[in-house]
Amino acid sequence: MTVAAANQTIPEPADIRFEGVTKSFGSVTALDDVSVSFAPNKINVLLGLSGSGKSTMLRHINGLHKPTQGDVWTLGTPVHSAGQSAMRRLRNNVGMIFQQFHLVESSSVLENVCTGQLGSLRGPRFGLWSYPRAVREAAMDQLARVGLADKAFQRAGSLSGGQQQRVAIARALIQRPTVLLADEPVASLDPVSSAGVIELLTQISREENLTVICSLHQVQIALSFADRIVGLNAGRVVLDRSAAGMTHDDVDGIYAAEPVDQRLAMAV
Amino acid sequence: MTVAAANQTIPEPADIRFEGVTKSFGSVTALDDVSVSFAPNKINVLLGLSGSGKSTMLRHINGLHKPTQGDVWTLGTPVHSAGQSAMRRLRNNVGMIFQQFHLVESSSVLENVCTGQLGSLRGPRFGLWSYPRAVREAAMDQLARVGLADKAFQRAGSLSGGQQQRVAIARALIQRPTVLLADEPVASLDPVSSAGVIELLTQISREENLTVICSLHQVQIALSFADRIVGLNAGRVVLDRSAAGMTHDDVDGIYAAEPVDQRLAMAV
Amino acid sequence: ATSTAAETPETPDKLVFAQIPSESAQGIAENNAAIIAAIEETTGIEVEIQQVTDYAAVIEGLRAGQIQLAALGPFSYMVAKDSGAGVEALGALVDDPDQEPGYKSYGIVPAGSDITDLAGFAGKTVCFVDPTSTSGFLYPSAGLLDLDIDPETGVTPVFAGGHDASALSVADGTCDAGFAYDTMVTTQIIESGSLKEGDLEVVWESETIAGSPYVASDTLPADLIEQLQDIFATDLNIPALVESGICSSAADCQLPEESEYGFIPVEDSLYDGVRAVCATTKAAACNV
Amino acid sequence: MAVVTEIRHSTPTPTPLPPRPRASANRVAAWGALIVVLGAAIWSVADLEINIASMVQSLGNAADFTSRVFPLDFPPLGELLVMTGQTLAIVVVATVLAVLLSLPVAIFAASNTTSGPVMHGAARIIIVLSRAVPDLIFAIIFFRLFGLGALPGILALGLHSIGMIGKLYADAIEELDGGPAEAVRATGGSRVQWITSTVIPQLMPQLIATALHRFDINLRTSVLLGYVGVGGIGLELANALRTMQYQRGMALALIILLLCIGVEMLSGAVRARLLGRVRPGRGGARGFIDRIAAGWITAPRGGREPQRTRAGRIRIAPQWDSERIRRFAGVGLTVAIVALATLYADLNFSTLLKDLLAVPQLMGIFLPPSPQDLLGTLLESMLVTIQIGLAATLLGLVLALPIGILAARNVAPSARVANLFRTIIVVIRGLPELILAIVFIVITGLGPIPGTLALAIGSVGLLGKLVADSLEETDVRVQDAVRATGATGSQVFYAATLRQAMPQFIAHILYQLDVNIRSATLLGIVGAGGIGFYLLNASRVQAFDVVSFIIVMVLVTVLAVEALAVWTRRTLR
Ligand SMILES: Nc1ncnc2c1ncn2[C@@H]1O[C@H](COP(=O)(O)OP(=O)(O)OP(=O)(O)O)[C@@H](O)[C@H]1O
Ligand SMILES: Nc1ncnc2c1ncn2[C@@H]1O[C@H](COP(=O)(O)OP(=O)(O)OP(=O)(O)O)[C@@H](O)[C@H]1O
Ligand SMILES: [Mg+2]
Ligand SMILES: [Mg+2]
Repeated sequence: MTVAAANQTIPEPADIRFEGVTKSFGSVTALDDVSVSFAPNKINVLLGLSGSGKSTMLRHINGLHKPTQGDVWTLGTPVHSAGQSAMRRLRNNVGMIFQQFHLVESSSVLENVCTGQLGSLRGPRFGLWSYPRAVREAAMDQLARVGLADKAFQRAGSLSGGQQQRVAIARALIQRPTVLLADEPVASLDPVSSAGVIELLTQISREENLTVICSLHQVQIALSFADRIVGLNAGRVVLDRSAAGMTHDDVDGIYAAEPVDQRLAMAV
Repeated sequence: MTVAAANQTIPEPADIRFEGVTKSFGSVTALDDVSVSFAPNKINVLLGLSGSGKSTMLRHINGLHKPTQGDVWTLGTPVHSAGQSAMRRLRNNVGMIFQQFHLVESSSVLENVCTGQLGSLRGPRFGLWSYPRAVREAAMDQLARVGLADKAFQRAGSLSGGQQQRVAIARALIQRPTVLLADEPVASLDPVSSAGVIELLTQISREENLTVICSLHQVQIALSFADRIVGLNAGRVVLDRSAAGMTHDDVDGIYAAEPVDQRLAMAV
Repeated sequence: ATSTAAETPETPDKLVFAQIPSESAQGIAENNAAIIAAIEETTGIEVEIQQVTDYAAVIEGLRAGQIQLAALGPFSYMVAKDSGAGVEALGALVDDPDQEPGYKSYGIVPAGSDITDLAGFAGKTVCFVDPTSTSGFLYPSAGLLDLDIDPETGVTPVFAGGHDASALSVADGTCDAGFAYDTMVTTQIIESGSLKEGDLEVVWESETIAGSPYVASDTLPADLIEQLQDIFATDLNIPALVESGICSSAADCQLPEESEYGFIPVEDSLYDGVRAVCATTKAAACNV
Repeated sequence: MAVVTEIRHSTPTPTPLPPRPRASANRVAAWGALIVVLGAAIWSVADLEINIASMVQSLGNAADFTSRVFPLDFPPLGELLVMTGQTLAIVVVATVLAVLLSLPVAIFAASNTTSGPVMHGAARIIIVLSRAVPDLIFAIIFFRLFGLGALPGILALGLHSIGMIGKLYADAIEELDGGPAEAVRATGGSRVQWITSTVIPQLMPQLIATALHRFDINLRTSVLLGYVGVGGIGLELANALRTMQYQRGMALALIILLLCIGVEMLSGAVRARLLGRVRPGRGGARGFIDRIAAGWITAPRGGREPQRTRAGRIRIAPQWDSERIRRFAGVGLTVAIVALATLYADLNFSTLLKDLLAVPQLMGIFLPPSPQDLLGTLLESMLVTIQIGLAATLLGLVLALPIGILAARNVAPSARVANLFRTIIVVIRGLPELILAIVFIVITGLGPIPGTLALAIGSVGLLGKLVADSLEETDVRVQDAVRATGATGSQVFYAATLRQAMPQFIAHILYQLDVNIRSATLLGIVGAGGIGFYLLNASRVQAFDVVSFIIVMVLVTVLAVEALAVWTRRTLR
C-alpha cells in the first residue's frame, strides 16, 4: 500500500490528505486532530461507532464541511481555503453516495442521474428536457451500467431501496469522478440488496480505477470489501491498516472504547 | 424443549398455537398455511426476509390481525373467534413492543408507561393525573427496572432511541404479561443500544418466566439470544429448531430462497 | 313581528335607530348626538344606534320590526314606502328653513373634453355610481332617456361603485363622461386632494332631488309617531337645540350633513319626483 | 405441559417519584394566555347576546323572507355564463399570480433555502403583512390606484393570497428532505441549480395542492369583493341584493354555492390524487391507453443495455404511455386555462404605468393614519369585530370537534361514517360566508349576531377539516401499540390519538381565530357589525386617513393573534 509521505506540505494531486484536522460543532468535537491520507485507486473503509466522526470525515473531503482547525487537501485542492468556484470544480471530480440515497423521488430516474452533471453545467434546469442531449445520453449509459436502463422513466421513488442506491451510484458516476465517497451506502438496505450494491461498487471501482472512501457499520462487509480499514473513535483515528488478513476480532477494539457522546452515553 | 402435541384441538392454556393459518391482504398472501406452536417460558425468534410474514404472525397472537383461514390459540383464547372483551382480557396478558417504539412522543415517559394499564382500567384517561395512584407507582417501579426512573417526567420524544425502547418495554411489563411479543425491537437502534435492549429483554424474560416471541433481522443476535428459531419465507415456516449449537450457515437457508415479494424481486 | 302591525302596538322599551351613510354625507362621522338627545329627552325612551352600509338591510329591518327609526336616502325612502315596509317620514335636513330639502346630480366630463352637453354622452363610455344610486344612476338615467339615449345601450355604462370613483374615473380617462352628486364634484373630491379644481367640467345638472328623510316605523304606536314628527318639526333645529340646552351654542351644534339649520317636516309627495324618475327609467332597483 | 408459575418480580419498597420538574414559566404563561383567550371567547358569546331563544323568535322572519325569494329568478343562460366566466377568469389569474409571487418569497422565507438573514426577514415580513391585510382592503386601495376593471380585484386577491400560499410553501420547503439538495451540492451544483432541480420537483405536489386550495378560497372571497366592485357573479349578487331583487339574488347565491361546492370537490379530488392518497387504478381508460401504447413502441426489456431508437441513437424519451399522456394533457390543459383566463379577464395595462407613477401621491392621501374625531367609536367597533371573531371561533369549534372527529378515517366508527362527515365538511366549506351572513341577517336582523353565526358555520368547514386531518396524520402505529395493551376504543382515542393531535389542534384553533377576525372585518360591509362598516364608509367618503387608521388597527390585532399562535405553539409543542 502506498501512503504519501506524511509531512509534505502540498500533497500529490491524486492524494487526499487530512493534516491535524479538528472539527467542532458547538461543544461537540466531531474530529479531533486527525491526520491521515488516502492513496489513489484503493478501497478505504471507515469504521466506528455512531457519532465517531465517519460522516464528518467524508464531508470534509468534498468541502461540505470545512475544518475548524487543520488542512484538508483533496486532489490538489486545499479544501480548507478553496473558494466557491474551486470547490465546484473539485466536487465535480468527487462523487458521493449516501445511506438514504437522496434521490428526488418525484423525478424520473433519468433526471436524477442527469443532476449529477449540474456541476459542469451553467444555470438552472427545469425538468429532464432542459438537460443537453449529450447529458441525457450519458445518463442512459450509466443507468445501463448499473443495470437499470429499463427503469429510466420511472419515478425514482417507485424503485426498491437497492435500486435507488444504484441510481445514486449512476448519478455519482456520470460525473466521471476520480474519488467516490460513500457514507454507509448499504445501512438502509436488506441483506440481499446490500450484497448487490457492494458488489457493484467493487466492480466499478476496479473498472474505473477509483479511489473509494466508504463508511460502514457492517464489519463483515468491510473486511471482505476493503483494501484498507480506518477505525474512528470519538473523532480520533484509532486503527489504520491494510485489510488483508484482518479478522473480526482485530476490529473489535474500535468499538470497545468508552462511549463517545451524550446520546450513546444515555443509550447503554 | 416441550412442544405441545400437534393435533390437540384445544391447546394448553399456557400455549400459543397456529393451526393451518393463512392470512391474505388482497392479493398478497402474508401467511400461508402456517401451523406452529410456542411453548411457555422460552425465547422464540422469528427470522426471515422483509415481507416474509414475521410481523403478521406476531399480530395474530394478540389479535391485531385475524386469520383469513385457520385458528390461532393464545393462552387458551381462540383469537380467530374471540369477541371484544375476551380480546381485551387476552391483550392484557400479552405485552407487545415494536421496532419504532410507538410511544406518544408528546406525553411524559411516566404517562406512556401508565397507558400499558389501560386494558385493566375502565373509561378513558386524559393526562397522567387521571391514572390511579397505584398505577402511577407501578409505572414508576417498572421505569426503575429498566433504569429510567430519573427520566419519568421528560417528554418521551426527547429520549434517545435505546431509551425509548426501554420505555416501551416498561409499558409492556406493567401489564404483568405472560407473553411478550417483540417486533424487530432493535432494528432502529445502533449496535450499542441494541445490545443493551437485548440484554434487558433476556434478563426480564428469565426473571418473569415470560414467553418471548421476537422477530429479528440480525442473525447474530438471534443466535445468541434465542432458545428456538423459526424461519419464515414467503409466509411459510421453512425452519423450526432449537437454537442451541446453530451457526450462521444453518440459518442462511431462510434467506437464500427465491425472493418473496415484488420489492425484493426488484432489489436484486 | 310584522303581524303585530294590525293589533294595537305597544310602546317599545328602546328605539333602534339605523342609518346608512347618505349619498351626500360629508364625513364618516354622522353627527346624531343632538337628534338622539332630543328624542330621548322628550319621549323618555332609550335610542340605540345601528350602523348599516346598505339601504336594503335597513328596509328589511324596518319591515321585520327590528328597526324603529332610520335615516334613508330619497330613493330608498320611496322603495320602503311603496314596497310596504311601513314607514312614516319625520323630516329632512335643510340649511335654511325656507329651503326645499334636496341636492343635485351633475353630469361631468374631463377638462378639455369636446363633450359639452348631455346629448354628447351618446355612444360614449359613461361612469355611473351603482344601480341603486339616486343621483348616480336614476336621475342621470332619466336625463338620458329624456334625450332618447338608452342608459344601457345608448352609452357604454360603467358602474364605478362610488361617487368619488365615478368622478376619478372620468378625470383619468377611464370614462369619457360620468355622473356624481353636486358637492362631491365641487368640494369633497378637491378637499380630499384627489383632484384639482378645474380637472372636471360640469355639463349637466339634474332637477333637485328631494333631500334624505328620517323615518319612523309604522309598527310604533300612532301617538309616539306623532310625538316624533313633532320633535323633528319643532325641536330639531339649531335655534331650538340651543334654546333647550342640548347644544351649548349655535357654533357647537353639530347636525348630520353639516346642516346649517336642521329639520323641517316633509310630505310624502315631495318624493314623487323620484317616483317619476323610476317610472321613466324602469330601473331594476325600482321594481319592488 | 408446565403451567406458568407465578413468580412475579416485585420491588419491596416502591420507587419514589423523582421530583417533578417545575413547569417552565413560559409554559405556564402560554397555558394562561390560552385560558384567557377562551375566557374572552365565552364572554364575547355572552356579550353579543347570542342565544337560541332570540333566533327561534326570528324564525317568523325567515318564513316571510322565504316567501319573497320564490320563485327564483335566474338570469338568462348567456348572461350567466358571461358572469361566471368573468368570476372564474379573475380567480384563476389571481391565483396564478399569487403562486408566481409566492414561490420566490417562500424560497427566501424558508430557512433551508434562504440566502441570508436579511432576505429571510424581508420575506417573512411580506408574508405576514399580506396575510394580515384583508383582501377587501387591498381591493379598496387598488380601485383607488388602478381605477375600474379586473386588475384591482386580481391584485387584491393575488397579493392577499401570498400570505397563505407563501407561508404554506415555506413550511413545505422546510419540511422537505434536504438529502437530495445536499447530494446535488456535492456534485458541484450551485444554489439556483439545487433549488430548481431538487426543491421545486419535491415541492410540486404541495405546490399544486396549495394553489388549488387557495383557488377555492379566492372563489368564495371574490363574491364578497363584488360588494366593492370586483366584477363577476359577486357584483351581480351585490347589486341584486342592494336593490332587493331577492328572487334574482338568491338564484345567483344558489349558483355561487353550486360553483363553490363543485370547484371544492374537483380540487379536493385532484389534491388527493396529487398527494398520493388515491391509488391510480390501472383499469378502465388508462389500462386501455397503456395497452395501445405498449403496441406503439417496444417496451423496454432488461436493464443492462441502454435502449436505442431504430436509427441507433440512445433513446432518451419515455414512451407515450397513459401516464405520460395524462401528464402532458394535464400540463396542456392548465396552460390553456390560464391563457384563456388571462385573455378573458381583459386586463388593461395601458394605464398601468401612469397609475403606478401616481402611487406616491396616493400614499400621501392615506398618510398619516388618523382616527379623525372617531377614536372612541373606532376602538369600540374594533372590539366588536374581535368579539365576533372570538365568539365565532368558539361556536365553530363546538360544532367542528365532533364533526371533525367523526370525519377522521382512523377514529370514525366506520369508513362510511367518515365519508359522510367528510362530505358534510366539503359542503360547508363550499358555502361562501357572505351568503350565510345575508341569510342570517334576514333571520336575526342586523348587527354582530348574523356575522358571528355565519363565521361560526364557515369555521366548521375549515376547522372540521383541520381537526380530521390532524387526527389522520397521527401515527396509527402508536394507536396500535396502545390497543395491544387491551385498551378500548375510547381509551385509545384519548391516550394516543387526541394526545398526539393536541398541539396541532391548538395551532389550528388560533389560526381559525386569526381568519375569523379578518373575515369579521369584511362581513362588516354587509351590515354584520364591527369595524368593517367604518372601513367601507370611510373609503366611500374619502376619509383615507381613517381607512389607513383602520388598516393599522386590523393589522395590529391580526399580528397579535399570529404572535400568540407562534409563541404558544413553540412553547406547548
Ligand atoms: N451538523 C452538525 N451539527 C452539530 N453536531 C454535529 C453535526 N454533524 C455531526 N455532529 C456531531 O458530530 C459527531 C460526529 O458525527 P458524525 O455524523 O460524523 O458521526 P458518524 O460516525 O457518521 O455516526 P453515524 O454512524 O451515526 O452516522 C456526533 O456527535 C454528531 O452529533
Ligand atoms: N395491513 C396490510 N395490508 C396489506 N398488505 C400487508 C399488510 N400487512 C402486511 N402486508 C403484506 O404482507 C406481507 C408480509 O408482511 P409482514 O409485515 O408480516 O412482513 P415482515 O416479515 O414483518 O417484514 P419486515 O421485515 O419488512 O417487517 C408483505 O408482503 C406485506 O406487504
Ligand atoms: Mg454518519
Ligand atoms: Mg415486520
